[in-house]
Amino acid sequence: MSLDKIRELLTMMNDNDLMEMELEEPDFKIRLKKPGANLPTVAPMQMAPMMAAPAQVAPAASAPAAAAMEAGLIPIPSPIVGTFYRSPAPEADAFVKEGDAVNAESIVCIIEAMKIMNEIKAEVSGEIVKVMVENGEPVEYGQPLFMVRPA
Amino acid sequence: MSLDKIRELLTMMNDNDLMEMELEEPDFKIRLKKPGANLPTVAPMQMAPMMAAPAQVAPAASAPAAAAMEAGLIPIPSPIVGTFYRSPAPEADAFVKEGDAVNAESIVCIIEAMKIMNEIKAEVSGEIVKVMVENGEPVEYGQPLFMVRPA
Amino acid sequence: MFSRILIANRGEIAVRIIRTCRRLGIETVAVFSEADRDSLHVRLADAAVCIGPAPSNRSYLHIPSIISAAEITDVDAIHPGFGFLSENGHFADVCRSLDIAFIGPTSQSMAKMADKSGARNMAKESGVPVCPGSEGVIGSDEEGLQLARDIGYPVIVKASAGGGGRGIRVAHNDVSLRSGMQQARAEAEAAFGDGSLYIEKFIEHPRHIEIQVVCDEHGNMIHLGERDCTTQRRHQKLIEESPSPAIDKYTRRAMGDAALRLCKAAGYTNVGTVEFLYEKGQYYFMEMNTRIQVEHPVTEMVTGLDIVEEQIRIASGEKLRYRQKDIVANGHAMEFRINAEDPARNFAPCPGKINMYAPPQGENIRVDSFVYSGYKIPPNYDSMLAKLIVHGKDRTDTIARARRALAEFILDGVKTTIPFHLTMLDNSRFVNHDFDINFVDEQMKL
Amino acid sequence: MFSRILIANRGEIAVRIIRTCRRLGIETVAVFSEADRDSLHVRLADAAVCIGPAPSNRSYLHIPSIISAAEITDVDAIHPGFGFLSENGHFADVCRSLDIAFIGPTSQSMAKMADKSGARNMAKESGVPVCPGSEGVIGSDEEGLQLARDIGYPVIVKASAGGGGRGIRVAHNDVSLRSGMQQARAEAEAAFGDGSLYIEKFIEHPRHIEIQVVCDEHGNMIHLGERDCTTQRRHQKLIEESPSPAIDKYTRRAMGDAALRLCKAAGYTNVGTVEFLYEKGQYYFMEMNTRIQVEHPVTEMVTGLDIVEEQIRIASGEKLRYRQKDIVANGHAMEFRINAEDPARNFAPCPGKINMYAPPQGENIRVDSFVYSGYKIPPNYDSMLAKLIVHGKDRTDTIARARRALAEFILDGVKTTIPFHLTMLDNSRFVNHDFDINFVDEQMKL
Repeated sequence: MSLDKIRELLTMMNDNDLMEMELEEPDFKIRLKKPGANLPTVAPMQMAPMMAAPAQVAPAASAPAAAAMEAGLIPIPSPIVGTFYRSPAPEADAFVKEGDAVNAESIVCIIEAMKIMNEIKAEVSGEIVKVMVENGEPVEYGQPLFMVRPA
Repeated sequence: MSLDKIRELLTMMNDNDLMEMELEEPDFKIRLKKPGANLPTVAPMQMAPMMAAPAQVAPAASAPAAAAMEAGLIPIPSPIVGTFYRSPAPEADAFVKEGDAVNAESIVCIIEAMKIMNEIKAEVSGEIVKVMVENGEPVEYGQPLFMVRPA
Repeated sequence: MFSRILIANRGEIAVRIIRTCRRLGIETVAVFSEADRDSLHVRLADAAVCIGPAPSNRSYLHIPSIISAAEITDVDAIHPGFGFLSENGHFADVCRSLDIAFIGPTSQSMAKMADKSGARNMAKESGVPVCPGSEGVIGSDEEGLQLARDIGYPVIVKASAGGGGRGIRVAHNDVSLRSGMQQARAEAEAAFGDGSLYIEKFIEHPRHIEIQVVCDEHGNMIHLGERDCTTQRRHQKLIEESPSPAIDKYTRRAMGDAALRLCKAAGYTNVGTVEFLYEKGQYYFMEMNTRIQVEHPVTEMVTGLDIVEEQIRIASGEKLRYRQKDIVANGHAMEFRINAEDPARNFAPCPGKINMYAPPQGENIRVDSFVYSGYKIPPNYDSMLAKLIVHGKDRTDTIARARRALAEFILDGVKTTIPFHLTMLDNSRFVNHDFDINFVDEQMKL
Repeated sequence: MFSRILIANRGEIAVRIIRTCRRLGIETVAVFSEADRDSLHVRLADAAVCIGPAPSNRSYLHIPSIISAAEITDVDAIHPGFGFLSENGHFADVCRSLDIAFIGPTSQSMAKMADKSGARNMAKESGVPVCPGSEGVIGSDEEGLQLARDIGYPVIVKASAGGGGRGIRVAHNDVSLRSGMQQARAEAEAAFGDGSLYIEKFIEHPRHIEIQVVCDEHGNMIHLGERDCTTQRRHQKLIEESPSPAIDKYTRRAMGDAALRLCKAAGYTNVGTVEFLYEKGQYYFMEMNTRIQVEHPVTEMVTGLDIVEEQIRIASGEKLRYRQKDIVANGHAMEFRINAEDPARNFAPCPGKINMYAPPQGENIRVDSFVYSGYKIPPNYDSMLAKLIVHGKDRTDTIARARRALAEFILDGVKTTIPFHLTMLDNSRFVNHDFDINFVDEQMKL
């Protein structure tokens, strides 16, 4: 099927206000689908601007958004709610930095919750590609802390 | 399948206010879907059972349903709200019956509205295939009165 | 009491009338145009009849179709709602000639009120203040000057044949009136070939205050207090409230009495609204609306009465069940009109599809609407989607409750007046009720 | 007053608490499990924090996660809602040790009420009637017979170690009590190895009537009258109303006074509910719920008070702004629980997707809910989707209004209790309030 024909189908979809289109012929098959085909979802929740520091919890929607940054990267999600620290003490070096290799047992950060410092393990082997949270920032459950390219 | 044929299908969808269309032939298969096909549409309105005679106005949804009875048939819709009579007087013969040929000018029935007897013309040439409303029944605007196989 | 009522209307008022009918055990018949097949009043009524295509003049304004629908469904009354045929005396007469009760006043009292100068004279004769001015056109500039001194400046000079703002001048003293009359006359002669002028007192900072009246067919009449509809944009009401923050109890009583005197003079029956302009302790009769109004829930919230129920009972011949002393206003109420309009683009109408509709719920509010998630707003009718009515113990409390309700209102897919209302609730002049009928238009220019 | 409150709950109660906070100008932080990301409380709060996966014990019941969320969002108070951690004294203590106000009573008064026999003794000492019976186990059959004659037949014999309905007998006279004790003892010995028995007065046809109390931290306490929650299915409340159609004003006052005596004895603060069984003019203390209840809006509708606002003000140290004489009940209110349950299949829960949600709107009703068109009901939590609260001038009026509201309720996609409620409103025993706590279960067997 030529790209022109697909373009033509898309124009038809738009012009006719279609949500989905499927076409199957002996030598090809195409399925086109618009967003929202499955109903009004609640808009991604956001921290209201009034929530100044220390309340800048990342919006819940950031998880999927961030995860989309590069194909093949996987997040290390926060297993608990708390405050994120990159190093064991204010003066100390960060547990990990971008480019470091980690394995499942590597400690990558500390999350403080109820005055307790919880060491967080990578639970995955690979290379730290990006640190997603600033030192000292609050994190919620499931929020990506690091993006890792798996080994 | 030619794009023209798809275009034709889309026109049919639009004209007939369809939500979804699926067509399968030996050498192709197509599925077209409009937004809101899964959306909560308001349930087809129905005359509540309490509306006894003479209030048995056909449900609004009957139009598309009836139209689907046989491919190629087209309805003669009621141009006004009122009471449907098949003949000019109680004892007289019906204006038309199933199997009769009509042309655009043929009078097919009377609809009484505000004590006035309105003669209704076929507005189409062809064969009366089915009478959709019982004599003396109320009809609403747009309700199919007859199904016609166009000449 | 009626057993089946046809509602010759659409939108939220049709739904609202169905609610009261259902509570009273009265069956309902909805009518709808092809554009409204998916509208909520169609689904909620006991029966529904398609009466024509989308254009109103072929459906909701088409008397034969509506009457036919009433006949085939065998109803004993028709409720016209507001707009459409609600103030059409001919329609009322047709209904009654077919022995179908029209839930509204007689065509005679409609006609009396539709004739603006006749209504003005009737008001004067009933001792209801009208805006002072010339009786018809002025004979000479000297007559104009004398009149202006009598009624007091400022005055407004208007061309009798006028229109489009031409031939209009405001004058604050003899000098400006003299030149104003000359200019207006010249302008009017040039524009309309008729230089005759009349003069009225110019009310610079009026508030719009209206009295809800309820009159049965046995000569009993009461009023349900006032609504203040000063928050208007280009004469379109946006927020209504009761009680008015501008008047005291003596003025309230005087205005109520005046409204009832007018109703008595007109032999008025069923419910209606007498509209006044109010400024600095003075009120002036403007006109009477001979139907239920959009903003009636404001009065229902504070009085606890159901005005639609009163309409139905009156039309079925019942006597009023309340006397004036039984009517007690409780707290404060405000109504916010949620229109499909874009406040940022000069309130341009925004038909379209509502993706998600989740109106506020919870305590002390009422929402009257007919839309739902996935509803497509037809471009054929007016832009009002919903009314949010909020009840509080006083105006301050009501504003706080309104703020929470509006902030919670989810209506995605089209622009609405919700942001406008939220802005008003944070406007100190609105909050301190320091405004007049020009307020919104002035704010829009800022 | 607090500036920011975290709501340690979900569903309609979380939304409802947000409403009052917003009106009072208090910022809100929602917490949510992964299953609730699309829930309305998440959208309506000023901020929201994901605290864990769907299972409650790892999210809404997980104290460290909730406390951490409170710390990172810097709130000054936590509202626990009902269920989950609302009656967990340890959680209240943890909050307070971190200088976060817990919006509820002290852990001490929670503990006093959680200890059922301790609470019963406290009630007796405070002159609050409890169901008459033996003090602990009976020593002999003769003692049992003497006691039964003292408290009056019928009585119920229960095995001290009992459970599952075994070792239970109802007796209407000496003969049946004698054989009942023997049978129950034998059954209990066989089943539990312990034949000790106790005896209580058997209340055959009780109504469930509860008193809403409001107590500040300065020793001031009032009650807001009663709620009648007799319409239950297997001890699950389905319809609640106020006032109770079963009691007169003297009983109402006596029950209110009794509830406050108990609160005083317990040093109770914040709001709570004292539950009684009522039969033939007699009322018996059952237990106290030390939190806000599902059915609190019924009381709000008739008194005009906002119970959540009272909770917040009390927890922030304010004194009550009302005295007992200021509390006036106005009209009648009923609450209908709209659960995702199939009444036709024994009220089996029906999680699933709500295709269309268009709750009733209009006058005299309130809907508290958290769902919307397209919402997927997670299977992890309870089945309540919405509460419909209806206000009328009396019980008959309320029933008529409830019928219209329920008939208008559109909730497509899952089975709900709406048809059940409509049936009840047409049930002459319900309408004539001729029923007791066994009514629904009896009706279900028909």
